[in-house]
Amino acid sequence: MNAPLTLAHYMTLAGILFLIGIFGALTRRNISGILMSIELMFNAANINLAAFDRFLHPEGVTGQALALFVMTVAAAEIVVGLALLLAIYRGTDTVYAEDFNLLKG
Amino acid sequence: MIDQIVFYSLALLTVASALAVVLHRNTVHSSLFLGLSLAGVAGIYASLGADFLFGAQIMVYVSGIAVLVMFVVMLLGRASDLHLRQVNERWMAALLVCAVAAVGLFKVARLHAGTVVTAAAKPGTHDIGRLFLGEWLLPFELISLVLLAALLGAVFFTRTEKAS
Amino acid sequence: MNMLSLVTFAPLVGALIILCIPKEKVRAIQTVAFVFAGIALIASLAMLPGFSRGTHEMQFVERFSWIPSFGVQYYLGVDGLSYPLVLLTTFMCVIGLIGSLGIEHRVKEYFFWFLVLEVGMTGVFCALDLILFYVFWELTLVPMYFLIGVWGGPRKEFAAIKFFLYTLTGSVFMLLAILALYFASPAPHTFDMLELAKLTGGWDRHFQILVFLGLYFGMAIKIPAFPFHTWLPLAHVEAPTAISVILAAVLLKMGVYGLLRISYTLAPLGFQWFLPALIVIAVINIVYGALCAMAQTDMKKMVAYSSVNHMGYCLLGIAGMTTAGFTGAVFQMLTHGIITGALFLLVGVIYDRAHTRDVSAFGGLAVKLPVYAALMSLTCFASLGLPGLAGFIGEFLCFLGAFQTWKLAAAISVLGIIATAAFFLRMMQKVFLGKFNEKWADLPDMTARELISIAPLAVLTVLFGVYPKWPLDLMNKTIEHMLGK
Amino acid sequence: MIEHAYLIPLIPFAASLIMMFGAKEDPHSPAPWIGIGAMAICLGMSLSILNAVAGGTVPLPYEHNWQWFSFAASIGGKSFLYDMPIGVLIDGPAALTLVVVTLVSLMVQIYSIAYMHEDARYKRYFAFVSFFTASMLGLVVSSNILVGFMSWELMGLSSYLLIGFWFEKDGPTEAQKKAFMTTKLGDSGLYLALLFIFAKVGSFQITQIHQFINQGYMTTTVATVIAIGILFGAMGKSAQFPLFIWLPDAMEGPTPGSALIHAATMVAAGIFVVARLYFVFLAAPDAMLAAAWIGCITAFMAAAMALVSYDIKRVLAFSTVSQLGFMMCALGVGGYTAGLFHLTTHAFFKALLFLGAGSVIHSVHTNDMRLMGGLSKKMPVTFLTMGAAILAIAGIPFTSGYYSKDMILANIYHANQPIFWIMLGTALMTAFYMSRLFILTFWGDDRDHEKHHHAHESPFLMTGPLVLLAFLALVSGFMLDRKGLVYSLLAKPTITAPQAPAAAEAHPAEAKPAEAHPAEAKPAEHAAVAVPVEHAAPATEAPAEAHAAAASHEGGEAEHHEGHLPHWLHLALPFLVLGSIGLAFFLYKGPKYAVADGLKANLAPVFRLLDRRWFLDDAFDLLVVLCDKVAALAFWIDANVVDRVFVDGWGLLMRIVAEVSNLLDALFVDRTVDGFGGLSLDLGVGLRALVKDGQVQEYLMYAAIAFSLAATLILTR
Repeated sequence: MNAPLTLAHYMTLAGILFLIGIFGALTRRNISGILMSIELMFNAANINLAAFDRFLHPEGVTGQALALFVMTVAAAEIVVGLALLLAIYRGTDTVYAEDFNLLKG
Repeated sequence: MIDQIVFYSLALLTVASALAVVLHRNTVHSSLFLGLSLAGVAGIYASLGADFLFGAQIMVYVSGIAVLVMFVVMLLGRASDLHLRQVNERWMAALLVCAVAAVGLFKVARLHAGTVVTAAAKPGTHDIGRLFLGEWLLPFELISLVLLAALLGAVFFTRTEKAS
Repeated sequence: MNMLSLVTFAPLVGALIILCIPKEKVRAIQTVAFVFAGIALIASLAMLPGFSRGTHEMQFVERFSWIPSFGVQYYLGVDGLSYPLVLLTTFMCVIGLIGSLGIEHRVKEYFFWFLVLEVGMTGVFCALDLILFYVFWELTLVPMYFLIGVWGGPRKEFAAIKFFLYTLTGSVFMLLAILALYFASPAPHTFDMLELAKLTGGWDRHFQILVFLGLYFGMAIKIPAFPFHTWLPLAHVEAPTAISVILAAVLLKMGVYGLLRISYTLAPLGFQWFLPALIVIAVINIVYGALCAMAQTDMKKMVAYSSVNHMGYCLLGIAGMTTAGFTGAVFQMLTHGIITGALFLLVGVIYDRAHTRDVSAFGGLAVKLPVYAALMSLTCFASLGLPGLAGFIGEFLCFLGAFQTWKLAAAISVLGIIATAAFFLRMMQKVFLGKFNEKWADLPDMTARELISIAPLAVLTVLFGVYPKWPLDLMNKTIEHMLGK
Repeated sequence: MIEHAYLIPLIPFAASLIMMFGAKEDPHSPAPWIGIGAMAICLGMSLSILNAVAGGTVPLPYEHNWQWFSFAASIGGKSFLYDMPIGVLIDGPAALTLVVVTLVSLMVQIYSIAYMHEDARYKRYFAFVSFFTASMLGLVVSSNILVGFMSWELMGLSSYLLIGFWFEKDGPTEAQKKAFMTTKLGDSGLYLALLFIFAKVGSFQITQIHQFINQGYMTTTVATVIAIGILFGAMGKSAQFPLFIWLPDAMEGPTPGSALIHAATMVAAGIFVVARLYFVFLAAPDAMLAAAWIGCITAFMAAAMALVSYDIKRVLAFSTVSQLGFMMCALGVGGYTAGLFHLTTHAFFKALLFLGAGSVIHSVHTNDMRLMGGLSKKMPVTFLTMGAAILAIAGIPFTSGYYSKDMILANIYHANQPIFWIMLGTALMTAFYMSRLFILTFWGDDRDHEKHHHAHESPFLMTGPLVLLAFLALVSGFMLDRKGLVYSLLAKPTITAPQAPAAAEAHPAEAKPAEAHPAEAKPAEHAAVAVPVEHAAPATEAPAEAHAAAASHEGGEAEHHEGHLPHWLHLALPFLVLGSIGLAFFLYKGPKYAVADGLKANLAPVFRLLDRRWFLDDAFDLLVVLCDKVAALAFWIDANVVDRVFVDGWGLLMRIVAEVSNLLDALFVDRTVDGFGGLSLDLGVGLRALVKDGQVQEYLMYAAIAFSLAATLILTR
C-alpha cells in the first residue's frame, strides 16, 4: 500500500474497466446493457487520457481536453443509441439483441 | 499515504460497480450501478488533479447519461425480464477474449511501473478554455456539430409515426 | 503553367461544376462535361510540341510535398511510357462522352462520375509517387462501380459488385507491396518511384519477389491476366456502351502500365523471377482468350474476350524483356484502346437499334447498313491484326520482342492470331453477309453522332497502321532506357 | 523510270480509293476507267523498267529506301534503334513480275467492264480489283520483307473481299472465309519466319538478309526453320498441299476476279516470295527438298481432281493448283529460273483461260460443262483464244507453256528422279484434262439446246483482252527464251556462305544440282572473302549495296548451260502430250461420252475419292468443328471453373474455414464433455456461435477477438 502511485496503477485500473466493458458488450442480452458497457469502455479510455496527461505531460492540458471530446462523443452516442433502442422497442417489442438478425444474409 | 487510500478505494468502487453493471440481473439496478461507477471515475479524475474533467464527468455522465439510461431502462422494463437470464451463452468465449486482451493491456501497463508524478497538480480549467477557443477551435466547433447531429438523430428516431 | 495538373484536374473542376447544375438542365451538364474533357484533351495535345523525344527523363514535372510526415509527395511527370497513355485517356474520354449522349436517366450523376473517372485514370498515368498513384488507382474504382451499377444492363448490380470486389482485393495486395517498398527505403522513407528505382540494387531477391507478387496481383486483375480475367466479360457486357469503351480502352491499360512502371522498375529481380510464369500466362491469355471469344454468340462478350486476347499480346511483349517487346506492348496498348473502343461503340450502335447482340439474330446487314458494315469490318480487321491497320504493328512488335526470348511460346501464340481471325470473320459473316434477315428491314444506318464518335477512331486506326512513326518516336528513348542499354 | 518504281503500287492504290470513296454507285459509272487508266500507266512504267533491266542499262538490283518508322530493338545483347525501311528493290524477277501483274490486271479490268456491267456494286468491284493489284505490286517491289508481308496480308484481305463479292449468297461468304482462314494458317508460318529472321539478322531488309547469309552467319538449322516457315506461308497463298482447299472454292467470286487471283496476284505471291527469299532456301537443303515434294504432291493431286470435275471453273482452279505445284517443285529442286519462267507464262494462259471461261459462262449462264458443247460455232473468238491457251498449258511445242514446263522438267530430271516421273505423268494429265475441258465445252454438238440457243459471242471489250492474252500465251515463251533472256532476267541468286558446300555434301538432293550448275561452284572467291563470325552483330551497319550485284550478274550468264532433258525424252515429250490429247478426244468427243462413263463406273472408288477432293475438305471441316469444340470447352472452363475458383472461390474458402472450425468445435466438445461437463459445453456452444450468423454480438465478438489478438501481439512483442 505504501508504494507510490505510478502510471501503471491507473492504466491497470483503466484496463480492468475496459475488459469489464468488453465482457459486458459481448454478453449482455439487453441492448441497454450493451450500451452501458460501451460507456464503461469510454470511461476506461478517459481515465487513461487523464492519467497520461498527469504523468507524462503535466505542463499542458491536452489529455484532459481530449477526454472531454471523448465524453462528448460518448454522450452523442448514448443519446442516439437510446433513441434507436426506443424506436426498435416500439417496432418489435423486444430489447434483446439476439432477436435482431436483420444482418443475417 | 492518503493518496494511496483514496486511489484504491475509488478503484475498488469503480470496478465493483462496473462488475455489477455487467453482471446484475436487473437492468434497473445495473443502471444505478453505472451511475456509481461513473462517479467513481469522477473521483479518479479528481485524484489526478483534473478539476474540470471531474466537473464534466459529474455533470455529463453521472447526472446526465446515467440518469438518461435509467429512464429509458425503466421505460422499457417489464416484470418478466427479472426472471430471464441477462447474460447470453457466449460468456465463456467472451471471457477468453478478455483474457487475451488482458495479457496485452497489462504488459503495456507494466512498462510504466516506474513512472511517477513529477510536478504538482494545478487547476486546468483556464488552460482548457484557452485551448478550446484558441488552437482547437475547429475541432471544438466540429464536435458541437456532432452533438447537434446526435440531437437531430435522437429526435428523428424517437418521434412517433402519427405525424404523417 | 502546370500542364499535367491542368490535364488531370480539369475534369474534376468540370465534375464539381456539374454538381452545381440542376439535374433538369441536361444540355448544360453535357456541355460542361465536354468543355472540361475537351480542355484536358487540348492541354494534353498542347504538350506534344514541348515533349522531347530525345530523352528518357520525366518531363513536365510538378513536385510539391503533400504529407510531409510520411514523405508523400504530389509528384507528377510523364515520359515516353506514360505520355502516349495520357493522350489516349483524354482522347478516349472525349469519344466516350460523345457515346454517352444517349444516356437519358440520371444524366447529372452519370457525367459527374464520368469526369471523376477521367481524373483517376489520367492521374494514374501521371503520378510518380506511389501513394499518389494508389490514390488515383482507387479513385477509378468508385466511379466505375456506379457507372456499371446504375446505368448497366440487366445484371448490372452483380457485375458492378464483382468488378469492385475483385479489383479492390487486388489493390489491397498492391498497397501492401507499396508499403513494403516504403519501409525498405532508407529513412526518411519515401514513396518516390524514381528514388525507389535507384535503390533496387540493394534489396535482396526474396524481398523483391514478394513485392513483385503483391504488385502483380493488383495489376493482373486490372490487365486482366489469366486466371483473374473473369470479371471482365461480365463487366463489359453489363456496362453501358461508353463505359465499356473506357473500360477497355483505358482501364485495362492501367494494369499493363503499372506492370511496366512499377513492378518492372521497382522489383526487377522479382520480375525476372516471374518471367517464366508470365510468358505462360501471356500464352494462355492469347490462345485461351481467343478460344473463349470463338465460343461466344453475344457480340459484346466476344469483343470482351478479344480484349483478354489482346492484352495477352501486351504481356507477351513484356515477358520478352526486350526493347522491341516493350515497345510493342506500349504500342499495343494504344492501338487496342483505339480499336476495341471503336468495336464497343459499334456493338453499341447495333444494340441501340436492334436491342440484341446475338450474332445469329442478324444476317446480311451489309446491304441495309453499308456504312456501319464498312466501319465494323475495318475495326474487326484492325483488331485481328491486318497489316496496314493499327493492330498489326503493336502485335508484331510484341511477337518480335517475345520471340527472341521465348521461341516456342511465341510460336504457340500465333495460334491465337488465327483463332482471332476465325471468330471475327465468323461474326462478320453471320451479321453482315449472307441472306438478308427481313426482320431488320427498317433498321436505319448510322446517325451523325455515332459517326462522329467512331470516325476519329477509324482515322487513327488507319493512320497508326500506315505511319506508326509518331507514337513510336514518343516512346523509343524511354524504352531504351528502361532496359538499361 | 526505275527511280519512280515506288509509284507502281501507289497509283492503283490511289485509284482504288478514288473509286471507292469518290464515285457514286451506278452501273454505268465511268469510274472503272480510273482504275484502267491507272493500271495502264503502271503497265507503261513496268514495261520501261523491264526494258531497262533487260537492256542492262541500270545496275541491278536497284534499291532505294526511305525511313518509315523506328523502334528500339536488341539482337544478341546489342541494342540499337532499328529504322524500319520502306522502299523498292527491283531485280530481274521483280521487273518481269511487275509487267505480268499489271498486264493481266489491265486485261482483267477491261474485260470486267463488259462482264460486270449489270452488277449493282459495279464501282466497288473495280475498287477491289485495283486494291488487289496494288497489294500484289507492293509485294513485288518491296525491299523490306515486313512490308512485303503486309502487302501479302492485304492481298489476303482483297481476295476475301473479291471472293465474297456477292455476299448475299451463302456460297461466296463461306468461300471467302475459308480462303482467308486457310491462307492465314499459312501466313502464320511466314510470320514466324519473319520473327526468326529478325531475331537472327536484326533487319527485315532483303538485301541485308542476303548479305547475312552470304557471310555465313546463319547456320543450316536456322535457315531450315526459316525456310520451312516461308514455305508454309507460300503453301497457303500459292495453294499447295494440304492448304489448297481454298482455291477451288474461291471461284465463287466474279470470274474476272478469279482470273486475277489465279493468274497474277494471289497465288503468284507465294511463289514470288519463295523466289525472293531464295537464298534462305539455298542455305537450307532440307527445306528445298520439302518444297520439291510438296510441289510434286500438289501438282499430282490437283491434276487428278481436275480429271473428273465437270465444273468448268473448278477444272481451271485445279489446274492452277497443279501448275503452282510445278513451280514450287521447280524452285525446290533448284530450278529458280524455270519456276519463275513458268510463273510468267502461266499467268498469261491462266488469265486467258479464266477470262475465256467467264465469256462462256456469261453466255450460257452455267458452270456445268455437261450442259455446254458445240459452242465453237456460236463463240468463235472465245473458242480460238481458249484453244491457244490450252495448247500453251498442255505444252505443245513453241507455245509458251512448252518452254517453261520443259525447263522445269529438265531441272527436276537432274535433281530428283522419282519426282521427275510423277511430274511427267502430271504434265500428261494436264494435257488430258485441259483438252477434255475444251472438247466438252466447244466441240461436238450442243447438249442443252435451250442454253445453246441463247449462247452468243461476247462483246469486244471481253474478246479484245482474250486475243491479246492469247497472243502472249503463244509467243511469250519464245520471246523470253530467245537469246537466253530468261536466264539473265531471272538469274538465280547465289550464296557464298562457307556452309553451302558442306551442306551440299550432306544432302544428295542438293548435291546433284550443285554439280549441274557451274554457277554454284563458282563463287569460291566470295567464300574466301566471307569471314565466319560466331555470333554476328546485327547487319544494320553493313553496307547494303555491295553484296550481290556481282552475284546476280555472274549467275545469270552461267546458268544458261543448265542441264537439259536427255535428247530422247526431249523429243518424245511432245508426242506423249499429243497422245494424251488424243485420248481425251477419244473419251469425250461425242455428246454422250459413253466410254468415259463406263470408265467412271468401273473405277467408282477412285472417282469418288477425286470427287470429294481427296477428303481434304472434309478434314478441314472436321478441323473447324474440332476448333469449335475446343472453343466451347474453353468457354465452359472459363465460366464454370476459372470463374468459380477465382471469384466464388473466396467465398468457398471462407465456408471451408467455417466448416473446419465447426468440425474442431464438435471434436472439442465431444472430447471435453466427459471431463469438464457444463463448462466446456458452454465454451463449445460459444464457439459454435461463431459460425451462426446475423447476430450483432457475434460480429462484435469477431471484432473483439481480432482486436484482442492484434493488440496482444503488437503490445507484447
